[in-house]
Amino acid sequence: MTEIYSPAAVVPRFRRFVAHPLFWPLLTLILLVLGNGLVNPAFLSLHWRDGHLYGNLVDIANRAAPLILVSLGVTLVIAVRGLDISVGAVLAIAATVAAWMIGGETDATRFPMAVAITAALIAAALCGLWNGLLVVKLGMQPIVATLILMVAGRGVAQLLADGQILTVYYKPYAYFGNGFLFGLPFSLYVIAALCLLLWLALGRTALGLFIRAIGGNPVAARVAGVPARWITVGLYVFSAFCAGMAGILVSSNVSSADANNAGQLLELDAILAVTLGGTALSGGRFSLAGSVIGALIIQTLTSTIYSIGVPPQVNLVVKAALVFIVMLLQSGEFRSHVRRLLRRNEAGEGSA
Amino acid sequence: SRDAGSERDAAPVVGFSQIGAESEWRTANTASIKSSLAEAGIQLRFSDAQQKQENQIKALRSFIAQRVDVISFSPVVESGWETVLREAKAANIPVILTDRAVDVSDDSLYVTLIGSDFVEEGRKAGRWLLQDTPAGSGEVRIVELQGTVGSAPAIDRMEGFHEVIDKDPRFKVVRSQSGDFTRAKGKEVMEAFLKAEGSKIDVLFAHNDDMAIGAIQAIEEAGLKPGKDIRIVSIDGVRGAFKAMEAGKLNATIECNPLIGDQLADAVKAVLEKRPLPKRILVEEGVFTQDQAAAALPGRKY
Amino acid sequence: MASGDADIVLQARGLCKSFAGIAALEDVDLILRAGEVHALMGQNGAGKSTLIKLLTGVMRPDSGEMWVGGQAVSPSSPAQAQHLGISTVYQEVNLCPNLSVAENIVGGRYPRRRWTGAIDWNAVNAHARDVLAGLHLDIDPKRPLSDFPVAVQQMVAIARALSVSAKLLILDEPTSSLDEREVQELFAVIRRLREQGMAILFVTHFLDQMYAVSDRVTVLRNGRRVGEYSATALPHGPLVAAMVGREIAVGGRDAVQPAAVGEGATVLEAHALERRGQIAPTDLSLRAGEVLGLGGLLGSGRTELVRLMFGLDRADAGTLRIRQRDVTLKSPADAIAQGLALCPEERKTEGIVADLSVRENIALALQAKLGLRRFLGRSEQEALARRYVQLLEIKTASIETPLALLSGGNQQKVVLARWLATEPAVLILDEPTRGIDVAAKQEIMGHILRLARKGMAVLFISAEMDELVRISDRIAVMRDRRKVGELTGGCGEAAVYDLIAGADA
Amino acid sequence: MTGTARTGNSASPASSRRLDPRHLPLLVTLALFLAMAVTGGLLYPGFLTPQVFLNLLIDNAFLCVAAVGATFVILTGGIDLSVGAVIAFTTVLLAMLVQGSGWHPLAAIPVVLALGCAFGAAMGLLIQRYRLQPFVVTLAGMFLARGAATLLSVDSIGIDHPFYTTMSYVRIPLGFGGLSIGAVLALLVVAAGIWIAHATRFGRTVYAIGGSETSARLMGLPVDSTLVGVYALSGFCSALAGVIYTFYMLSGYSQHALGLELDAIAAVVIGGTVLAGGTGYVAGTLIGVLILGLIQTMIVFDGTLSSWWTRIAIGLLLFVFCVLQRLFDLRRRRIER
Ligand SMILES: Nc1ncnc2c1ncn2[C@@H]1O[C@H](COP(=O)(O)OP(=O)(O)OP(=O)(O)O)[C@@H](O)[C@H]1O
Ligand SMILES: Nc1ncnc2c1ncn2[C@@H]1O[C@H](COP(=O)(O)OP(=O)(O)OP(=O)(O)O)[C@@H](O)[C@H]1O
Ligand SMILES: [Mg+2]
Ligand SMILES: [Mg+2]
Repeated sequence: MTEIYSPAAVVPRFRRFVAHPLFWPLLTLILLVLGNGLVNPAFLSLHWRDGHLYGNLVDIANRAAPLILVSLGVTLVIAVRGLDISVGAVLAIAATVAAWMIGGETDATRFPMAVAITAALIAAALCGLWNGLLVVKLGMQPIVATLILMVAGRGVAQLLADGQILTVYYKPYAYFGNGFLFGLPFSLYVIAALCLLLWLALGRTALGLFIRAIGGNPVAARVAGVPARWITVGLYVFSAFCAGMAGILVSSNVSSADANNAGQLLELDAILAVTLGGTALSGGRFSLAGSVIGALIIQTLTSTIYSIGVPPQVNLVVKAALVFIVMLLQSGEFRSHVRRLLRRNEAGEGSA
Repeated sequence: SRDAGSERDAAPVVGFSQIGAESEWRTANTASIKSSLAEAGIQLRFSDAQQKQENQIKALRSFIAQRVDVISFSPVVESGWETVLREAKAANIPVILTDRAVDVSDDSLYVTLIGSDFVEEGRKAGRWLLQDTPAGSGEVRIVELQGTVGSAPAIDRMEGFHEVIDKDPRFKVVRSQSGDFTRAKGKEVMEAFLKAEGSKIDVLFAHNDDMAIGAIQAIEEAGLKPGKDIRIVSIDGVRGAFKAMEAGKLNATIECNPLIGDQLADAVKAVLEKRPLPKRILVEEGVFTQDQAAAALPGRKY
Repeated sequence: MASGDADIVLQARGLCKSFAGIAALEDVDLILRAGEVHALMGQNGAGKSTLIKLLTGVMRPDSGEMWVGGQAVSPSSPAQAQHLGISTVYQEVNLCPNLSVAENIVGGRYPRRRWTGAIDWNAVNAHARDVLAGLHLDIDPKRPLSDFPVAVQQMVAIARALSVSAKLLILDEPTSSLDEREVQELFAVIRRLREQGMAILFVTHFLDQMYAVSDRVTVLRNGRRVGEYSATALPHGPLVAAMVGREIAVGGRDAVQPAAVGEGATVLEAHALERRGQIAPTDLSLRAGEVLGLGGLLGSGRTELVRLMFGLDRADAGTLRIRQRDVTLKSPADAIAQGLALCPEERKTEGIVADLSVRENIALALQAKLGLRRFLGRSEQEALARRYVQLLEIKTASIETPLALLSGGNQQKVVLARWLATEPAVLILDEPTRGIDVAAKQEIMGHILRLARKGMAVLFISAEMDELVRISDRIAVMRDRRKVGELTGGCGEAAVYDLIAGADA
Repeated sequence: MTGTARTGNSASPASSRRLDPRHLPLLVTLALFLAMAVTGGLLYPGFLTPQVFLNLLIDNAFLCVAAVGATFVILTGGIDLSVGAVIAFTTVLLAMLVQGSGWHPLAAIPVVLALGCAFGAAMGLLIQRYRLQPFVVTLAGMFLARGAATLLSVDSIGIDHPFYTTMSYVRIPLGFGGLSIGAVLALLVVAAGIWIAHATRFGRTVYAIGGSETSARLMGLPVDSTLVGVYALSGFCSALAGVIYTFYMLSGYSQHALGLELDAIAAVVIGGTVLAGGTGYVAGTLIGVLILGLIQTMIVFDGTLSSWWTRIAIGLLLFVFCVLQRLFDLRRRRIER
């Protein structure tokens, strides 16, 4: 119907806008936030407190940061027809390594903080290398290859921590997960930096083209001379590296590393974020911006559940309902189905 | 297969199925059992169930197949043990429960239960709150951080707490949400509570110390003073909680003592020597408040 | 029904189909009669496959009507079309590679055991073996389809279509990957079916094949029907003119002149190259500036040999020298770095990246050659894509169209463009003109020759003997996975066939 | 004429009758399983007794049933994450019907089976009709089923109906040990699964979809109904697994079978089914389940591992197993070529 009333020039632009793959995820996010605002106007309020922004929206962004990081990594692995379900375990390992190396009951650190963080990230990257080599060199199915680390990784983290929750008393460490820079959470800058890096790597080098070629048709990409194996290994390393950074954010946020619980079920959330963002799990088609939006959607869902105050035993049902709605909204087939139904109704009424 | 009778005198074997290693509390529990049994000269077959009842049942079956002398375990949940316990009984292997009871039709399926009472812990938290609140005060708005939905301690602690405070109309639980027993979730949920309720929260009741520790951070970040603007009571009594009390950020913790190793070792010996045992062996537990914290901290083992 | 003709099996009138506003078919009529082979001709992208997809329920027409056996129909799925008695071989092999050959043939119509209702696998395999035998194809029907090269898969697809007792058989370019003898087998079957009163719709780019079996021809140009003719009444020239829209000379031996070759330096030299079970030790050398043809029957090992030379498979023994230096190629990337290029035989599995745009597909190999860091950038890619779209006359809505949406022949042109764009020192072409129309084929041949004359070494594999003989300066002939001899250019087809048949002669 | 090239390639009938090369990976997996069992026997006394191996089946019966359902889903290239949650929901509902409302189990069981089937079919319909990704749909399904279970009851409900207690204790004697009803059901389900996969049109369509959905469609196979059917089948298997679970546990609890979907998927994949769809065997899934069970049994028999070493050991055993499996497979391919 819009076609008839809107000025001719606007229509194609609007159409193109709606057809953009990010349109529906973004719309979903906006609707979620606005819906929250309607139920509870305080949800949207932002104010300045102690030199930084304070409010639910800031919390959501800050809370979503680790999930965004992990989702970005997982997106790229999925783009080359892989899967990484070890991210939660890798996150725990990185968090534990960092916390252990800073460690101690006092404000003094066991190793300088920079060393600790570097070591944690290296440990994470090594985990990724392990995954990548299992997949590429031995040709294991990605889900089993990363399942091994998913199971064992948490054990390794607990072994390092001797089963304890490692509390970090060294104050500067808390900055990564809690600190503010120019009024905004520090973690947002980490995300921004990573996005910039990815944007450069995918937009200014041939990496993006290669990744999509490998995901679209691995055999053809190899025949065309794309170094498919190295890129695949590299992406597993990158995914684990992202999980490592997330580990630092998470452990810094609560000033402790909980080897058993940190990043529990994160892999599911990450894959959910990736799919909500429009990336196909079968490889080839991926959207990093979509994954960021997907992660924000998930975190907003969680916050919504907290803020509308549903009893905890209803949480899962509410979450399920919201995910179903989000999914259906994004399905072109569903929308055209609804449109057809509406049109039929209209026609029915007209004839009656 | 080996002859159980002749080895019994040498080194009795106990098969122990632990729930998992989900918290420091559990780790301390495991460590206590391991060291006490070793001291008592008992050989331990230890199995970790990773929070799953089916894994525990599998472990029990394996213990039966291995013909251990005594089986002991901390049940994940109360129900669902009938079959495997009967198998143990048929194989003539006595069973000692730790931590919590099982729901079986036949009492003779286990010898005794050593452990704490989650409902009582909830009641203790409630009673502390009643005591700590001056008479004649106005409405007391409580937020509650529950444990993992459906988990036994979460259900029981909530039940005990409400049993006590529901009698007094001044107390009102305004928000209750699961923090999954973890610091990170505890903090996240508390953040949301603070945003939603503003500064109208008087008391926080957390089902374990870890969530309380996370929530304390959230309260501080919101510009409030934990322990003063919002009074906090939690359960377990881990070291971190004592540190927080020492710093005045936590008001009270209800002890839930994981150090049951010695009592277990004694019970095993009694069972093997066919001495009678009470059906329930209680663990010593107390309530700790800020003024006791500094004194108690150095002696805490977990 | 529009016409009272009793032997009309299928009639379509005014079929229209457009994609995103661009018309692929406009107002097309078609009449297929029992006992008649009807050819559908047209350039790449003329709309032949689209028409077939409309007839078989893969897509719904935007407008237009269809009758089957006098009944108005509008099939909405291939299954429905099958119910109507339409059996189809689509242009790309559309079978399941993971299933056995037998199952691909019988799939969906399994014979059952009497009591249990279970699928009777012995009957399935026996039936498949029968159908395959009818095509003189002796392969083990229990092996998975993916074990076989496209040519065999194509035959299996045909076997599947034949195994249904249908009223109408539709074949979309069934012969593009077959060699002469397979084609003859197929034609024998087609003639037999025609005698039995079946209607057959047949798409091909080979004019002589069309004349060999067809009774009538419908020509499409740019999505419109140019006309319907009787095959005997339509000679070469007018047919091509109808397809292309202008007069061009086709098939003349002098269309491309192989100039005399100078003695170029040897760029590629294989010595006793061997891979057990696939290639017996083989020598081959290739000089700059020449086109070396590689002849042989299906399965003679030509593809396997070039795969070894391109690092796609590892050789068990033997040496490979490029520009007088011994090399070990671990991957195609190594080969490309050495200045090699291989346009692979199997377009669907090894060639196209269906989700990527035409631009990206064309730029892919060149970009891989340049490496990650020397990024071509959007505008350079666009320029490259534009150049080759124009050069090879690729019909596409835009260079940003996903390759999946192009017609088969145009996809093939894109894959070819990808390799031409790398400007290699050695260009290996394995069946590069598969599915490309007559006019375009000549252009491409001319282009390849021009490149060779500029100093490129070209290794050319083709199932079409006349094409091979016409373009090659030298022809190496393979039989039974080994090289059996070499001939010089212009030797004539007969000489090659003699060599191929050598053992029997 | 062209016979030279062709006849050389067709496998000789004698060798093909003896052993289908496609069954080789399955045999390798089985052989590795046996090798692992023997290793366990050498390391731990009392390990190589028949009852230990029967226990593998008894203790993993529900996993086995759920994994058979998951096999079909994975064969189409999909995934079903709702398995564990549907089991949990089934146990709670059954417990409430039997314990709370006093239904006879034989009346309650068909109800939950039908519900499981319908739930799966609904997810399948969403996936097929609206082209949604199976991962998200079944993940939301998992939230929904587990959430519904929690809503029904947060507590664990014991079942003491006499029918149940007998189902739980009865052991079918085999001479060298006994099998539980659940284990027998699991074996029946595996047998039925093999039959469906191998001998029915539905099963073959499943494989075809996994090979190429578009091709299957163009071949005129009933792709849409099969897709829905596969999720319905998985839902049914999950519900049946839930029933077996109640026989096993005599209780209904919303936290039962946590994370079981991953075990099921792991069993399927270890059993040789490819996650991308199209290749695999139901029999392999049984072996996969037994392998996971064996790994756990070995660890319990060891009895010296602390919690984290347990995890590491499981990971390592999984690793060793998968690596060996892959190496044999790679070798085989090289030889075959
Ligand atoms: N799904 C689609 N979406 C958009 N365009 C399409 C689609 N399918 C076909 N086209 C376009 O329709 C036109 C006709 O294509 P079609 O495949 O029918 O050609 P054809 O005559 O079979 O050519 P060829 O000989 O190369 O196979 C082409 O320009 C093609 O790009
Ligand atoms: N007609 C056939 N019958 C059976 N197997 C065949 C046939 N054609 C090819 N093959 C298989 O293909 C393999 C070699 O094929 P290859 O592709 O190397 O030959 P080619 O000479 O390149 O043939 P093509 O003309 O198809 O490219 C053989 O090992 C055989 O398995
Ligand atoms: Mg075509
Ligand atoms: Mg070939």
